[in-house]
Amino acid sequence: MIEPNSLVGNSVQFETLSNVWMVAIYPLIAFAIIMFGRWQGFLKTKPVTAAIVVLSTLMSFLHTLGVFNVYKEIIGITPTIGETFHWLHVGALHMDVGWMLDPTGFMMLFVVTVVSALIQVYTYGYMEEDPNFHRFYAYLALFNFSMLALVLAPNLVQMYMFWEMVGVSSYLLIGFWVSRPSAASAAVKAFLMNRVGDFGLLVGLLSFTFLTWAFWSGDAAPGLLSFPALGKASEYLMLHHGTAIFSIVGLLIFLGPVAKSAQLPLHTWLPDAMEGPTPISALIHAATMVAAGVFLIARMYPMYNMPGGEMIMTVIAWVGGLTAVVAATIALTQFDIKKALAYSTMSQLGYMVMAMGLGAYAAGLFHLMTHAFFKAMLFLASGSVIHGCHHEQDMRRMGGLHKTMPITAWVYLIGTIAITGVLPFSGFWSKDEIVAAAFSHQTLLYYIAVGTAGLTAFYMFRTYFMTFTGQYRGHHEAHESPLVMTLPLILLAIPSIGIGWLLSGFFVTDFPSFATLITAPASFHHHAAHHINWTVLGTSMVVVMGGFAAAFAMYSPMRLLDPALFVNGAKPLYTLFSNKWYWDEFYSFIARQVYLTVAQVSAWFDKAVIDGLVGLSAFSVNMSASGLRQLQNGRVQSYLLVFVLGLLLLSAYTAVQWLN
Amino acid sequence: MTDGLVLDTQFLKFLLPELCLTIGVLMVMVLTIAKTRHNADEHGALAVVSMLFSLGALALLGYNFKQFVDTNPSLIVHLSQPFLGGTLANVPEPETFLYATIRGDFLSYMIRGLLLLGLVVIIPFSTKYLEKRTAIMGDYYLLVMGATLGGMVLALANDLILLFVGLETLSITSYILAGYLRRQRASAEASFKYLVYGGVATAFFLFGTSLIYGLTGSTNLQEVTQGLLDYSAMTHPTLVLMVLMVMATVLFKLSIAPFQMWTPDVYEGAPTPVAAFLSVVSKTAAFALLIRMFSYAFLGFADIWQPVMMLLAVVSMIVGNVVALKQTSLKRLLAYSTIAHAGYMLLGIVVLSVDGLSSTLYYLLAYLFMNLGAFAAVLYVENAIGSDQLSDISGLLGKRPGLVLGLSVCLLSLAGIPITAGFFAKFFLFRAVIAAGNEHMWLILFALLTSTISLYYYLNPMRLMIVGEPSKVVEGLAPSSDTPMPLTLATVATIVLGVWASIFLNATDLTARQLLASSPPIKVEPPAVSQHLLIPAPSHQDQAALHGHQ
Amino acid sequence: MIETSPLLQQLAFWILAAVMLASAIGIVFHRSIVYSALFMLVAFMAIAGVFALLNAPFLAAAQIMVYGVGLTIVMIFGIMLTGDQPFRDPAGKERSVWYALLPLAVVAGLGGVLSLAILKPAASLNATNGLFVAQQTADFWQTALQTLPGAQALLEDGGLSHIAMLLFSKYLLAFELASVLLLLAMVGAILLALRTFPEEEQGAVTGGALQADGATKALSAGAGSVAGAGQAAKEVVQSAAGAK
Amino acid sequence: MLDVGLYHYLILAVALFSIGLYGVLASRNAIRVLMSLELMLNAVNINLVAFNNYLHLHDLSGQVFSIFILTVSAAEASVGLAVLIALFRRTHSADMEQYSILQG
Repeated sequence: MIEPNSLVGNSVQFETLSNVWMVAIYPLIAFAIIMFGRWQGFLKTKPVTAAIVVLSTLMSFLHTLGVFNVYKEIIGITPTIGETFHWLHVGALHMDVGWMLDPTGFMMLFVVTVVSALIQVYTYGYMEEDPNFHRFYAYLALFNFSMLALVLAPNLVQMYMFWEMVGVSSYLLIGFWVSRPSAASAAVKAFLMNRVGDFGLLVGLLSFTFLTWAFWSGDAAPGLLSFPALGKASEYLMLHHGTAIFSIVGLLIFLGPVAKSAQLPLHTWLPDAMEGPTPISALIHAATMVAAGVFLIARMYPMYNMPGGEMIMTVIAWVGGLTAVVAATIALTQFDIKKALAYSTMSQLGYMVMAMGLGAYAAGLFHLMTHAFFKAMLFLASGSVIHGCHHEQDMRRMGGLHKTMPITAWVYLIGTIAITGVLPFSGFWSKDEIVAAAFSHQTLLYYIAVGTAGLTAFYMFRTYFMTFTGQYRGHHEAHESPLVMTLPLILLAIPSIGIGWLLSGFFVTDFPSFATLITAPASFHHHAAHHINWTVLGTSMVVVMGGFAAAFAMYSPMRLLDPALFVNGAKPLYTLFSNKWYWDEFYSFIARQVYLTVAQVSAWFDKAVIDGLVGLSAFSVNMSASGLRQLQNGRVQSYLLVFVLGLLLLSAYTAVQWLN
Repeated sequence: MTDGLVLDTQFLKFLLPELCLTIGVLMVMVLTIAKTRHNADEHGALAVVSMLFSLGALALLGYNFKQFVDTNPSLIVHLSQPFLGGTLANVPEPETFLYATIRGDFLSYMIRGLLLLGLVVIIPFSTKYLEKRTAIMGDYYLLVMGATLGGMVLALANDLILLFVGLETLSITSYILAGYLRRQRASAEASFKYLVYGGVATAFFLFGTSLIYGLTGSTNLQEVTQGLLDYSAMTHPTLVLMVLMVMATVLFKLSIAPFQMWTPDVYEGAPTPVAAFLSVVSKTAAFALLIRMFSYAFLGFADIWQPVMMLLAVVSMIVGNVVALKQTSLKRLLAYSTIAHAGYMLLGIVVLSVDGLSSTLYYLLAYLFMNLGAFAAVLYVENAIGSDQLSDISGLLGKRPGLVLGLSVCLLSLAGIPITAGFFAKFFLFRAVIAAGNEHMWLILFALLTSTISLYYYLNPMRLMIVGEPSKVVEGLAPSSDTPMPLTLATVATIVLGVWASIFLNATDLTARQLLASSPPIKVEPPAVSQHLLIPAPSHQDQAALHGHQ
Repeated sequence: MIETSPLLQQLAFWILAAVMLASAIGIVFHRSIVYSALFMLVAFMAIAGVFALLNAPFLAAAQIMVYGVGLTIVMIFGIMLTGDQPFRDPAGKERSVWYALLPLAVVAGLGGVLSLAILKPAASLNATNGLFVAQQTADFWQTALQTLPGAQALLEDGGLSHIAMLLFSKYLLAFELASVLLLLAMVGAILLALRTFPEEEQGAVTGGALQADGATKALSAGAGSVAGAGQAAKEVVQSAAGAK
Repeated sequence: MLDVGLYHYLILAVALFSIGLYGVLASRNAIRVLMSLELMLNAVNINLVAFNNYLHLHDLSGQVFSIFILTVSAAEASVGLAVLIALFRRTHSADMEQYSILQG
């Protein structure tokens, strides 16, 4: 790690670099102002509240930009920089706090700040009527702070803290409409599912720490669980404890991303979390929180992607691949526009995780970036539709909105094309790299990836056709959203179209490509910066076109084919998909049946051994408590008797000790 | 002795905080007499101001500290260790004043600071409590400041007589304070019980002290320590009784089982701020007494008192935590929690190591804020709903969110949940006990076991307040989001102390090192650089191999 | 005083000890609390005598003043204020005999252990009866009077000036703190014992109390007087120091 | 036997201390408890003065200690009685058995 104070440069530059942590502080300040500011009047008005939050995010963005410039100029583009302070320095324990930045971190900062800022602008239009407008903005700022601080964390300990904070603030946001029971239960579900993952993560981190304790102790040792030292620590772990333990620890840590990025089997919270306000769906479920899981995998790369870590990588790749295809199949059958987008998010996250598991570090993160833009845009567009249709979410009661909401329709179309991965749009570049990586590593995953691309094309165009073409099927007159909501959509459309070819290194050669900017730390599988593989490209194009054609045939106004034909023709499959592969039922089965059975068995066991150890110890604690309370009879003379008796017994005790 | 009185007035400078406090006592007294109608706020403000003056004076006393820093630049490095790294080579010899009856070491500064800090927090919430219940306010401040004065003298005494007078000033004023609400039967009863129990304990202390005087012919702690060294190799029952009698009294003040039985009754009957005072300020002073007597004067008799105190520490943890499970009154629950915490804190002292002593001092600091916070919250709850019964606080979250939040943080800290000061206090303490030797593992075992038990009764009130159905009293309450200042202060301090533990640990470490370095019989070994938690540290070659490429 | 004939001294000790223990037992066991108070007076006087025997004339005087006069009177005030029938023990349901036996056993145990501990010969010191080496051989006083300042002071004025000197030099802080303590105790005693303060009048608790308010005031005055006696003792010392 | 020395005084003090302790532990009358408390403190005084006289005549700090104990115990006794009066007003009894509403 290059410490800033070893840099040659003027003090202004140094200041800029070492103040990077301020990026996370601006939203915190905004949060504090709104939450604790006791001012009335001016500050309490809605525009000012919104402006404070948006401004704080903009400040974060500009600060990131400034830092990036300095960084680029004085130390080049790839090294990791950071600064840490001893937080706890007791005995062998060196726990540090501070910040760390590398290209991956910069990428995350840019994505988070840009997307957040636009969503916060959009929120002003969407939430204007809400009585708890201020609280909502405060939560947004809090969430932003947690997310940015998570990105800046220099070690796993600090990252874990903000990981939890992201969880908590997302819980607050999802359950924002507390009066709706479904929102409250969705929030609880999100929280619980994430708890399962976080528990795995915590156990993983703790076992990692204890198994490599010797590595972290000593005077010259690095700060506990700091990222730059993670590779060495992993080698230590592998060397001293073997591959099996290593893999278990790695997979336990991976449970965190599984829950946070909604991968199988801990994914069920994500669709339910669509109960939150739509800007939240856009912020949390497209660009930031779910991306944190992928980001953690990236940060854990020194451990996962090393000799002996193949098992972990394989599991990650397969979890991602399966999530991609399962989510895509479920998305085929959804009628709720937000639910459809939610499953599409899950599917795209599957792509990213799969890419990470395949060793395609840059591809996975590239997809994270492009996806953040176009998926945020799609969600916001769907929010605009919902807003315009008077809080109607069912696509069966929409249609023909192209006429009434032209801007929304156009950006939605752009987003759809981007996500399907049609050539010039951003989704193409990133998805193509992932598919290519699968092609060169795992044939089966390649087929899954390509197949999913086809499914994606089908269900995305299905939503587009159902919503924006044909006849309007709703009751209330739809209307276009105000400028404050459409402007962010238009702004987001720009990177959705352009960021891909800009950073792919294919067309614009004087700008460094994403793959050269973002390189895996201590990479074992060097996934060669590949050139476009025409076979792969051709195949996926054909499949995507197939998906589009099918959607066009079934859902465009022309109605060449009746969807019911397929629904009835493949009844079992359709039922399976529309019931979301019965995951929820599976969990309730576990909760009800398995748990109940286990509970009955253990109840029997408990009864059988109630006179045994467990019962006895509880009983004895209870009895001794009662007994000791009896002694406390309120008479001070008894107390004194105990005093003197105690003294006598203690002298006898000492005498006995002496006799020995 | 017959040369006439020649006093070196140097000691007056050292006693500046005590003088400020005494002047405060007199000023409050004059105010009480002069005003026919008592105004609680004026008295309280005056008391707080004099406390602050006293604290300021204590800070000014940095003069010898500053001198020391000037001559030992390495100290700055040491104090800023959390940010820079570095070690302290040596600690200064403590000074003595006034015919060596006063001892100006870091411990005396630290304990006096703690006492004053505790009182500064207690006085504001006392006012809120008492003005609802009695019309006589001025005398309260008088007494509580007098008690603190006694505690402060206890902390700086280097002489048995001074120690005794300080102890009794603290005790007698505490008896009066416990009965301050004399029109309530419970308060008067608590006071009387405390007085009888405390009187007997004092008699035992004095009997033990008279034996010390008989053996050494001196009342000066240094001479006593030297004198007792001659006897430390002997096995004679008089020595055992001498040590045990003094110990019983000190442990009575600390409410360690089996000398703890007065605690719940007195805490329940006494006015809540007085209970807070007893559990924090009085206990801190008692720790000073314990350290003075056992980590210093009786160090030669460690083989007598060490096993006994270990046993009693464990017994206290068990008794405090187990009986607390059955309590229905919050104040009584806190009283039992106090007993348990005293047990934990005692651990750091019985292992007789720098780390142990230092972590006990840090524990005291953490305990001061978290326990005061808890008591303050209970007091405001009592003020709001007129009861401290667990069944009555149910569902309080909806009506008093600020109070519930503050109380929850303090309870979590008492339970030792991470990022709070309570967690770090326990963590450092257990670490120090383990580091002191493998034979202490059973202590840790019990400590962990009882900590687990304690989770139940700390979390139970939180569960009730947060998810419980509102009780009748709570339902009739008008909602308010007020968070009282003392509670906020204590809560924030609980978090801050946890997060910035390193800074405070350095100060306590210095104190402990000076204390044990100046005690004659046991030479303190420099602490090992790498004390490991569970797994042995790698050798130097390993380290080099591990970090060679960095 | 030091030259008192040993025989007379010994005789005095035994008589004083017998009186003291007998009256102490009287305090604890006599059925009437008033008699107990009188026994207490006797016990305190006997203790004062013991102090005199131990070459502590100032202490003996202070004992008579503070305990013999002050405290006994306060106790009698207390008895008057708290007992409707002071010549009998408070009525109530009978206590089990264990309430007397158990303390007796414990106290006997403690007393026995303490006496045995004190009397147990210490092997490593060449003494016959315990840890404390009694030096009073025949010529002890001769050497003591020449070498030890404490003994010289005793010979001079019964130790008064020496004690005064100690109080105002070495134990100055303890002395001052003790005055603060007495002040606080006086405030506290008045506070606790007074029936009503002017501030409290409107909310005065009615009924029950048997005593006239004047009696309460007398008691608090008495409590003050005990504290005052302590002060008086100090004033004596002060004047002694001044005389020096 | 008749040769009185330090140990006689020490044993006398132990006896007085024990009687006082018994009085505190077993008396039913609260005032008697306070009186017994004073006996215990007086026993300590005898100890201190005896030690001073027989062993440590280099100064009179034992006697000074006794003076302080005397002062403090007087204060304690007067406070004790005052508390007792306050308590008596509420309970109308000087019976130790009555003072046990705080328990458990």
